[in-house]
Amino acid sequence: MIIPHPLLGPRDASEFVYLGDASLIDRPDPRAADALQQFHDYLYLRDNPAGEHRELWFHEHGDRSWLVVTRNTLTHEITAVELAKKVALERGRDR
Amino acid sequence: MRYSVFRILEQGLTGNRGWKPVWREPDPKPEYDILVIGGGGHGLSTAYYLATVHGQTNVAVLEKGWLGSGNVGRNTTIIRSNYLLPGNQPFYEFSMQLWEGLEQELNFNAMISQRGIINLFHSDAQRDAAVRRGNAMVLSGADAVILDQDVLRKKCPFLDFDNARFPVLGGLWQPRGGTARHDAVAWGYARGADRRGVDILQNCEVIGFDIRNGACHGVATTRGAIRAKKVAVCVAGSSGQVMELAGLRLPIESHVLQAFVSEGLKPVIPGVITYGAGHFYISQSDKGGLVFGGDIDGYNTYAQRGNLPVVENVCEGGMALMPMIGRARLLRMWGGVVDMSMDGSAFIDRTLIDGLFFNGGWCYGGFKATPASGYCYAHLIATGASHPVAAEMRLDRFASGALVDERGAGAQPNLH
Amino acid sequence: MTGLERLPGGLVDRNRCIAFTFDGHPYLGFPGDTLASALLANGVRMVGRSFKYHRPRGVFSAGSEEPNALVQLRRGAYREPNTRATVAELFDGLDATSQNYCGSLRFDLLAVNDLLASFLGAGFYYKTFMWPQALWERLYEPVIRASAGPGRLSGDTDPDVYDRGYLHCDLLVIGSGPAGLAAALVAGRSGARTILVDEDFVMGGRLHAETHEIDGQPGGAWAGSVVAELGALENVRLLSRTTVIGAYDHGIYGAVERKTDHLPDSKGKPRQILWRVHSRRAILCAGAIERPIAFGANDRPGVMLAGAVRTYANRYAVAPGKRVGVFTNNDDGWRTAVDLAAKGVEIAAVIDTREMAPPVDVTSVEVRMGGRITTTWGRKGLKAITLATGEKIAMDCLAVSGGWNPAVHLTCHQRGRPIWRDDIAAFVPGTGLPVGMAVAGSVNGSLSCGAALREGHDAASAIMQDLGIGLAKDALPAASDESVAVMPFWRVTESRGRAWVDLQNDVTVKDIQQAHHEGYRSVELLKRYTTLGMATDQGKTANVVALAILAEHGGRSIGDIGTTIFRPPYTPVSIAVFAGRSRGKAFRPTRLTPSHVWAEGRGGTFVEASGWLRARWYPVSGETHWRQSVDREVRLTRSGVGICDVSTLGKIDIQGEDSGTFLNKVYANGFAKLPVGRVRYGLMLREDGFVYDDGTTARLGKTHFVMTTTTANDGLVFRNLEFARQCLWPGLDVHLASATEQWAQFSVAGPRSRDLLAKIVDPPFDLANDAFPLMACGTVTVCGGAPGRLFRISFSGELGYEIAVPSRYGVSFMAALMTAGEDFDAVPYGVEALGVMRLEKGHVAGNELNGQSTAKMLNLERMISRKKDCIGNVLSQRPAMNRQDGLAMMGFRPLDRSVELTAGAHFLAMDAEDRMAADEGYMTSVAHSPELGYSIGLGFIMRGPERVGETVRAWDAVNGKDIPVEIVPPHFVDPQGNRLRG
Amino acid sequence: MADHALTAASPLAGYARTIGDVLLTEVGDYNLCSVAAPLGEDEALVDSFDVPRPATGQSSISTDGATRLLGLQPDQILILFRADDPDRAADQVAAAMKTAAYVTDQSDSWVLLALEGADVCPVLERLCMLDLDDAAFPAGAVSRTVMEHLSVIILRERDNRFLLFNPRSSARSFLHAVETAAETVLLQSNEPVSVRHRRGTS
Repeated sequence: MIIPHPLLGPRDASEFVYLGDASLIDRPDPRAADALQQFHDYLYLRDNPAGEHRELWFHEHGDRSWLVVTRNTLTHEITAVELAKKVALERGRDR
Repeated sequence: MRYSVFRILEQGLTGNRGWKPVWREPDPKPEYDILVIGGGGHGLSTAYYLATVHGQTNVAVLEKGWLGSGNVGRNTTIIRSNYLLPGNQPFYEFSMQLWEGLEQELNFNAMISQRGIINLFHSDAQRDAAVRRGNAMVLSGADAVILDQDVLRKKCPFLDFDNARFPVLGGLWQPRGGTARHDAVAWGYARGADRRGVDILQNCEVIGFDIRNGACHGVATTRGAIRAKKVAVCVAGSSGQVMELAGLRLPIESHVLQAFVSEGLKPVIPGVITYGAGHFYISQSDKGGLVFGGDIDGYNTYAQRGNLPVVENVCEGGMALMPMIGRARLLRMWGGVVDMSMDGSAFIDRTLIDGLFFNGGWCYGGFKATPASGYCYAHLIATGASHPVAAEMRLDRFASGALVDERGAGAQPNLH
Repeated sequence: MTGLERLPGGLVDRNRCIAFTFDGHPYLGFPGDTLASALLANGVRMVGRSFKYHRPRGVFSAGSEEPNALVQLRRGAYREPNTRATVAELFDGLDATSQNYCGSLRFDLLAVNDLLASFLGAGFYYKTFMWPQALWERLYEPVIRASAGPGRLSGDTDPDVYDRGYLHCDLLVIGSGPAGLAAALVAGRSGARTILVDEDFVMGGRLHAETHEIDGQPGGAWAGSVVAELGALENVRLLSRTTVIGAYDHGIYGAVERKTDHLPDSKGKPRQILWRVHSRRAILCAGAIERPIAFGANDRPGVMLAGAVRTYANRYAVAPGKRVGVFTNNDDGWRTAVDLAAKGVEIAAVIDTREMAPPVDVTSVEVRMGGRITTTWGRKGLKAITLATGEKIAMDCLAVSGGWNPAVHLTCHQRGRPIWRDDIAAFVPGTGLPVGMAVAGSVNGSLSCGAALREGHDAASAIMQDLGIGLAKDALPAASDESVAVMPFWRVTESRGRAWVDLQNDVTVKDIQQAHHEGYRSVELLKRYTTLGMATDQGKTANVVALAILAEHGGRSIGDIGTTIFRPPYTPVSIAVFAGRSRGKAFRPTRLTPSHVWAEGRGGTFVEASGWLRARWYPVSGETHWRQSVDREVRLTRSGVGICDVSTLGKIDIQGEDSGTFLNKVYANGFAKLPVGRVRYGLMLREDGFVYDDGTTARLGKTHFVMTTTTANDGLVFRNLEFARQCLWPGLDVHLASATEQWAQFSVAGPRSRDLLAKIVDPPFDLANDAFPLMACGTVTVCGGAPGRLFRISFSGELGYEIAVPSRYGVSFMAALMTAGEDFDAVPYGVEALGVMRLEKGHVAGNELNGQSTAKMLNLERMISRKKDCIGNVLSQRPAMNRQDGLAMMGFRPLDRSVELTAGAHFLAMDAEDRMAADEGYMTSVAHSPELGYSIGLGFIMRGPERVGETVRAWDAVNGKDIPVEIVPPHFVDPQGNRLRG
Repeated sequence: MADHALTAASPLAGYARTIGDVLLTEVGDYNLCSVAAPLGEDEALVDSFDVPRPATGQSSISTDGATRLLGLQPDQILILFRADDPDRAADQVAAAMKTAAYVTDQSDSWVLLALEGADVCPVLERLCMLDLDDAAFPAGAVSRTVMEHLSVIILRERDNRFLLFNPRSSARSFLHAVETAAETVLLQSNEPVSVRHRRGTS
């Protein structure tokens, strides 16, 4: 596969390490009353769609960026790639 | 029609005109006691044991494609019971015991071939782990032998002992491990279930569940609605999609596992051999093809095909381990969608919906489990209680923390 | 007849002749021959035996689709089984042997199978060999396996080398027939980065096999001139002898170039190269493959594909027979008669299944329109055929054409499904082509030469426009649109005997009928039950005929049935080429420690550790067993001072205002308040709450920490930290840099370690216990000004330090430490001694941190600060991970002090049965303790802490051991830790 | 402590060899530091050197040619230069910064191998998955990638000169990989290298 890196252009997927569902960015609030349930769902019940999937890839043999790749799991077509840090900030993650 | 050498002689002398169909091709009835969704190995064996062990014959197996078109028709055919954890090993040993004698029971030759499986180790830490595993195997009633390098040199002289990046120190050998003719297993179970009245409905895809006030009353299919008291899902790589129809999320990801076969060759590989320092395992089919594989591609996918890097990675492992296979030609490579669970172990459990059962999460190791999976699933469906050897294969183990994580890789499906 | 008597014309070089052998017999051929053409030229008709019935077989095709002519090339470790003679280039001294027989090729004992054929029909083995059960392993299976094959591996290491590489292009053109050449010409002239690939050793495809004319010159000549022009273009790369094996995601193609297979000896050059071609676009011009017609005994040597017969006559100047017949259902087949007649070969007859007037006027040739061949004659080679009319016609070669199948394989590698076209009675590319792939020529169902040129030209032009590459206007070459009319005809129903469909696997029409009758009706089930199309040719010539027969019986159309799925590789590929150079010692890189050279000089033995080679122990003269060396290293370290290279531990430089906050989040225990100049042991969890890694982290400055990880997890921890930094807490000011390779770090341990370091660390740095106590760290200079980092930490339990200098000083610094240590009998120690001492001290390592351990199991649950959030904190509180009766790490010692414990033993109560239910845990690590003089172990056991003093069995069945052991606390040496504080 | 004075050793002991027309040389005598600016002060890096800050994937070189900035990752740059005192490289960089910055000395973390010659691209074709075509990877381009299982930084200094950075500990494996590729292509090719040295595929 070829991943169109937002900063570096097309790069062979073998430079990357795959993690999974991009919702892993949305780490729950550990202080929530139902934190245990939330963390359970966060870690174990990930999206597994047959179709468009937003997923995390790490450019380990590259610029060390975590990327959010939008890829179709039926065709492997990639329609969007963003820097995960940017996505995380947009989703309100901070410190 | 019972198969035997005499039948073959009789048919041969009469122009092979008298062979009977192995299974019927019935139309769906409006209602069954039990629906098994998924006409793969596990689904067919479930139906078979429902009929033979529990006398449940008002059963239909729903298959969206052709019978056995899932992973049972595209795996690398290995059978073994060399697991580590109490949540797994007794189950797989039970499965191994069912394999032994299965052909006579089914009256169908699945070429079960117990020529042994060797897991090689390459470091002291790996040897310690192999010993721990071997002892767990023996505790479960299985057979296990630790082979040192000298014995291995005699058993497998073709391994690279002297120029290897990761020298072979020894191996964990299970003499009863081996291979089986994967398609024949599906056909044998299908034939056995069919003869006892089970309807096997091919080209019948489930497109919805009839779920009312917390209970499942049937399914909608491409061949019409079918009512049932119990619905048992058993669809491996399609688990996520099918259970989504029932509104359930699973601790499962779908990944592709590639497999490979070489041109036919005279026998050269004694049994099953697994590399401990790379992703490679191999056996040789009765027809002579080297059947081998390695790691999953590692990304979520429903496409039954993989990519080149993994192909290269697998062949690197093969060449590092047994450089004699270099001039053998790779004939065909394919991919199967596997249901990778969050701790690498499977589920045989009821769901939050009454009458809806789930069997899945077999990762890349479902084939060897086929008999026990069907047996235990049938037990759960028929009796409502988990079979003892499958008691830990629960969907709620992630909430309780009672994981069954053979590799200790954590909640990362592509590492299991 | 010798191989040198040829027809006029052809591409063979008659100026030189090549000597080769087949089954030991010497023969002659010409450069430009394949083994198949040379054998035919020498009148060798029988070249192999079929897989199941061991029937005599001859050359059937002239390409990579060959099902019959499989031979073994070369000898010894170079032996190459199952090689298709039709694509094996002839070279001096080529040494080929036939295969798959018992006895000799001509007298094969296993030919008895043919007599038993009626008992060996489709899937017979699924129905027998089951009783008695015991006989399967002992008798049935060995017999079946003995007949496996056909070829045989040498069993020796493949002596050839292989390579891999990457290519990038705007346009990849696959196939160099008329369509491919026209396409490449457009792209090449437009200046596009173009790669033209063909599996053949001569470019031009069937232009060399036919007698077409292009732009007024012979097709072959035209091809030659185009190839010459392309070869002169800077931006075009020509790869002949190269097969595109697979179409992968996003325009990546796998291609295998055979570099030396056509040479007597590869002379150390890569035999083959695997190219990963990254293309923006691709045009598939793979052409088409002819298919046979099924009729009685249609498998005899001499029965060939009509197009192949033309190829041998036109390209190789070989007449496959003296008296050639043609059996066809289409106009194309007639050209075989025309071409051979033109070269003076006698034509026995043209039998056309169509009821119509002859499409071609071949004077003086017998023609049988509406003819059907019911059977053939000739045990080891065709002698005659019989028609349905009963007429018998003598011939030694029959050219059969059932029409042409476009080679759609690559269009289906991403699950594309071909569609059926009635007008040409063949499957053509359908939907789901690989993104960026276009098709042109015969593969697209445009079977005439003119159409192929047109489509190749147009497809390339369109792509050039798409890519915005300047298009050089050039005229479309002119060629004939010869007739290719076909009338589907699959099998001769009048044939009584066996009619072959899959020649190699011996699948006949009857087998297909039986399989269908038994219920194996899906094409996939048919394939799996009969093995149709599963041989080395993957059914390239057989499959469509089988589909037609299946359709006939199921009352379905061929299009509805569809094909089985085409998978890579297009043709079989040696396993070795996929591995390239990653074999033997070069399988994976080797990492060497900064003091490796010193350790080599010292005679150290080395051991693999997560990619590193680490010194294991340093034997001295007189030591005959590794234990002696290790025990000495431990004793001298504990009594004096020992030095060990620990640079392999991961080191991660963590800087930023929020570094402390960040560490609080990634470690279970607190770090934010760690004072500058102090080190703390850190426990790292996975988000699922299990222990992931551990190590010490030092605070060198207000905004500067250095984290150490275990050797194994260096890269993984770095990746996880980046995840935490970029994805979880992007608002933190924290930056990471790996420092693992930057520093050569040494453990200096033992009561005299301080004295040693006093001679190394530059003054005025104060090493005194109160000035630099346990868990202190600082920046120092050593040996007169070199930068260094000093940490007062101890893995051994002794007074100990770790001291680091830039890696370039590694060797020199190790030597300096040893020199400085001479007065104290300093000893270098390896990882074995390191392991023994950590075990004596009860420190956990890899065997305990196996990803299955909780903090509670390691008796470290108190380290998880509940006052703060951290990765893994929440899920570590799940009930099953905190059971009071759960596993806990304890120490173990044998009641009989003389016995050696083993890791991997399971713990059973003294009176318990050997059952899994009785399993109470297992031994993780063991060592012989020189300090205590007996074997000790660490392990996990249920309710450990409450069972100190209890005796259990360390049960190790696979090693034949069952040892009573006492449960003790995990700290065997200096439990109070007085030594390390000293 | 003069009696213990330390001597520096380069990972390949100053290796240099010509294979075909390609010159392989270990580059010694350099320093390499990674620099990151405090969060939000990224701009600070820009004016700290007389070198424009390179975009990720690019490098920039000082007018005197003595300092090269490598844009290897978004929020960090590598500085390739020659320190006045190799033992104090990081201090020198920190001092040069107009604002506070986080500097990590990586001078000893790598082995640097220079490949130079007309046929360097055909050699790299066997090692490197990046498209090294002049247009795709012009002089000044830099990137980390994988070669023979090694994580390697590749910098195109000039048309026919590349600098490869490989982690120091695997220097020998790395050299073996590069040497083998060069020997395979340049000493053992079946046809003239020139035939294969094409814009079209290099």
